[in-house]
Amino acid sequence: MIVFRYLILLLVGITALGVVRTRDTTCQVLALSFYGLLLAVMFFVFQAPDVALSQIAVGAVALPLMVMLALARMKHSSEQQKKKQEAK
Amino acid sequence: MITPSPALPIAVPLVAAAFLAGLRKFLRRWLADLIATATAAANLWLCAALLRGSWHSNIVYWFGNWFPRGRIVVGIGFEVDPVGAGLATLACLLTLLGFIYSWRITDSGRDLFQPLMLIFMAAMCGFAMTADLFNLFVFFELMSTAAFALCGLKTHEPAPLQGAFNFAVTNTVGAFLILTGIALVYAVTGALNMAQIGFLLGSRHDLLVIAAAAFLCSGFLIKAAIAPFHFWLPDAHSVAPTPVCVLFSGLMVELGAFAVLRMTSVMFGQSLLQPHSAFRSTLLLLGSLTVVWGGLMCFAEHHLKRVLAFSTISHGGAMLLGVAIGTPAAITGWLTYLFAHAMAKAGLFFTAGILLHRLQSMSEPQLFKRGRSLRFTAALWLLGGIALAALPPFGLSNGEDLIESATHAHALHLWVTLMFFFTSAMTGAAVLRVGMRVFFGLGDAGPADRAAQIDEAPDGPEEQHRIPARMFLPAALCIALSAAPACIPGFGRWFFNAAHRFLAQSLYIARIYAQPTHYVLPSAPHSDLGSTLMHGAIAVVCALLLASWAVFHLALPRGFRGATHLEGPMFPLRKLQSGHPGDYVVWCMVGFVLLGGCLFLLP
Amino acid sequence: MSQIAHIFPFLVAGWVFLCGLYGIATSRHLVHTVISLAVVQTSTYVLLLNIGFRTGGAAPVFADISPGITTVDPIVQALMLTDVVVEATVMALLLAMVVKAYEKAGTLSPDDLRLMRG
Amino acid sequence: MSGAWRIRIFFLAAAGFACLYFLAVRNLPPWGHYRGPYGDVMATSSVFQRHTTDVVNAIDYDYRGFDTLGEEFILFTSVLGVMLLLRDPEKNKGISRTGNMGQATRFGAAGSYAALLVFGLYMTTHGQLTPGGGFQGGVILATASMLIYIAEDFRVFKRITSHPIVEALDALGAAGYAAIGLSAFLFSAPFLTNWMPLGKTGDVFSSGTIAAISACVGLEVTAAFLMLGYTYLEEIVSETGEGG
Repeated sequence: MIVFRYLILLLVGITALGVVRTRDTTCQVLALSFYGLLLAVMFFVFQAPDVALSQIAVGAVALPLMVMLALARMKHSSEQQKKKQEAK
Repeated sequence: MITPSPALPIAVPLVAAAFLAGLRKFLRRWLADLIATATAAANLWLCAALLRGSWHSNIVYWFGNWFPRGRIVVGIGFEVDPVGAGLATLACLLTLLGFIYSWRITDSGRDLFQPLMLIFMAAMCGFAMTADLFNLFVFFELMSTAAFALCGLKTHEPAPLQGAFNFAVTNTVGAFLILTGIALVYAVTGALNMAQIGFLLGSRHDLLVIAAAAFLCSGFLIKAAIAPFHFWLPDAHSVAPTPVCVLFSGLMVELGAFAVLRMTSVMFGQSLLQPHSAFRSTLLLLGSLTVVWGGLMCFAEHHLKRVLAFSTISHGGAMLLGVAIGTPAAITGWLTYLFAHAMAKAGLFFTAGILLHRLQSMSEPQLFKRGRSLRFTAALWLLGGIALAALPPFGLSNGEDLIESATHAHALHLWVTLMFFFTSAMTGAAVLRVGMRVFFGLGDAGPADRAAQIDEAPDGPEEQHRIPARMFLPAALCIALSAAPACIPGFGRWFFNAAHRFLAQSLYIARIYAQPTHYVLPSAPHSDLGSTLMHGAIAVVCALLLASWAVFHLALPRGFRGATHLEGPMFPLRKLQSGHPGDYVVWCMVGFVLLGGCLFLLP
Repeated sequence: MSQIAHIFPFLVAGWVFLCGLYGIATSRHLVHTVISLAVVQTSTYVLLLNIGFRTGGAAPVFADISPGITTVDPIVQALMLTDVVVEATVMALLLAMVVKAYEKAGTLSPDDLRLMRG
Repeated sequence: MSGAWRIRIFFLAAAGFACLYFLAVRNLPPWGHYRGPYGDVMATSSVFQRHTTDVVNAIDYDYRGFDTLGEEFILFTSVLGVMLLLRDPEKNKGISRTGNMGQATRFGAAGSYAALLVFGLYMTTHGQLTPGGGFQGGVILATASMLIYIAEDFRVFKRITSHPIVEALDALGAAGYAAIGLSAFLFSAPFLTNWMPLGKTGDVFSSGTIAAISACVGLEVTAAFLMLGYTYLEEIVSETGEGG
């Protein structure tokens, strides 16, 4: 169990670096989602079920979803602008 | 008069804010304004009553009826002391004036302006009164979040968003620094109540305590805009609506220094402050850096709100010097200075708002000569400038005098005097220079740099040809109140009592545990009017000279035209103000390492 | 070695903090900046969780265990729980700023957005 | 500052940060040896004092409920901020045409919607007993309605999420928490005192105001996340004419 905990901590450290080193935003959202899930697993393993639940809800689902929505909206608005320019 | 529950100044505005926000589609504008103004007024009354009630001993209040069990604090407590209650009162007063100023004007927020302001006010009140470390963090976050939202109130231009973004990123990093500090403190004490932590830490002075203090202090110093943590402030101020600027400059920034002092005096009173001088020297160092940096940049800017923002930074540094010295007399001076500065700065921001309202610009070159018909506005602006230059009877002079008199060592006394002189002269000069150009049309229009061209949508819907009295009223009242500490005789004694109680760690801890306290107020220090007058007069004369130098420098012989250099876009400090969030965060880290390193290495 | 083992989780928290700051400092995309800030925040979770951890402690839920058994610290968990809320919402606010800035200025690189310079 | 200089200064500062942090952490109690006492007092007393079995929720909604009030208003404020920045009343008109998703996707989404709805409600109401509570339940409830969007029924999604009632419910949840806190004044007790009958440990209606507060938080979080989701989708959903 102890070894498992150390391993998961190590994994968290590596994934955190991975998340910030990912430069492509869409990949980064996936990485963030994975990182959120990893943290949730860590919370379960460290005896924090309450926090783990909210971490799954927020860190692994809601936050990446929000980033995706924001990206979608930005893509959409840039397409709109292109259309407008073409129309002109 | 009964003392109200300290929970009310938090709960009432929050409920009102939720009400206004939830029903915003159904409420008329005047009704929303009325509710918001009435709430702010009621809160002002509540806080004033608390201030009165806390006069003889601190009010302790346990939320959820959770009293401490033995030495262990179970719930969240408020301990209302005169300083906390006084700051809360000031927050309510400034919010109320902001509502009066923006009565049916500031409309770009689609009716979200009032609820956000009310939440901001509630957060400041809670921040000033809480005795719980994590609760302090929660109110810090609430205050920040409301501030970020208020900063993005004007979404017509791209600049506001960028300013708000930089503000949000740096302050959020600050919040995480604070949280890390809280975690470290919690790890060694197993407590979150500041009094209990102070009791448990005792005189423990090891690397952990120092690092925790460094984390906590640098987080709050980001909010206090102390160099090199200050980069966010001008960006945020130059884009926020006028009443929001008033709250930012008048109080939010000062609350950062307040939190540093509250934490260090209650939690680290014996471990960090008493036997060691490293903390004091570090704050003196950072404060002096801030004074110089802010003063130079203040003089170099040509966007009215940025001028005022940098002057806030410089004055914030000067106030940190008072915090660093930390004797009761110095803290009395700090309080006087804080009050007078808040009032003077609020008055100046309101006046700048009037200019924006009337002339639709905040840029000095664009406003050149255009304010010549605005006599009353000119008078307010110039009086504000003189108040910043700390001429008696404006309260800043009393504050300066008290802080200076609290330094006994000769070298330190000279240094602090010099610093105060610098901040007064530079900020006064910048404000007077703007006044000379805008209201009197003297000299030339001044160089147009990039920051001066930040456009700002005016608070009102369209160009106004007359200025309503409700805009003048807050400005005039603020300028008048900034002279109150000197003119009303009771003020000095009040501030001294408040400062003395604020610093008494044992008193604070004893009240939390409901132990009897014996408290004898020592006699208040007297300030010497003659020397104050002389200092103020010299500062104002220097400010006038500097301002005239800047305005008339083209008429001077070639060798004396240095002002162009100082004012011009090539000024090296300006390059650091890059507008890049990455830069700002890196500077915050540098500040943290500087602070922590000094605490580690200095004796 | 055992000393390192005793502080390893705390070091991980510090490492995550620095990783996030590194992300902000090197960011070339504003959404990337926001995500890096979220990473900085997670370091506080890791730190808080490990500070309250107790080897062999049970989770502080007494639905199926009897009161009186050794548990890990519930306080840090409560603090983290509220902290998670802050993360989600502050990030939402920051993302909204990014979206709006993009719609107004048409760029997402912090290098191009320097209206505030000087 | 140019990029290269920023990174150089960053690494210098990071080295300093790492030193400070390492030296500090060496003095912490070793990992796995939390010393208390605050948490232990809570863990041992909350079942008896508050008839809750989930200590974390007892702390969040009772012992340290005032913090949670603040946090809830942080949520409230930032949702206001997001709406302030992104909602455009002009655009709130039409609804875009929907592409047809396969029938199976629709059916699956509707099924998961019902399941998530039940799960979210369960979590919101059982916070005092098992892990979970208003906050987690609220997020799940709000995510559930995102499934309506995935099922491509924009009309229903828009009708549900853009209504002023959602805003009013959001405010109601936030104000409700404060109102429960204020209601203690009726019994001349301090703010947020748990005055309701505590009930039997393990019962859904146990633990007094904790359950009520949890419900308020659930309401607010659901409404808040619905509004967040809609605000981002508004532009895409509310295309007039040619869009989609």
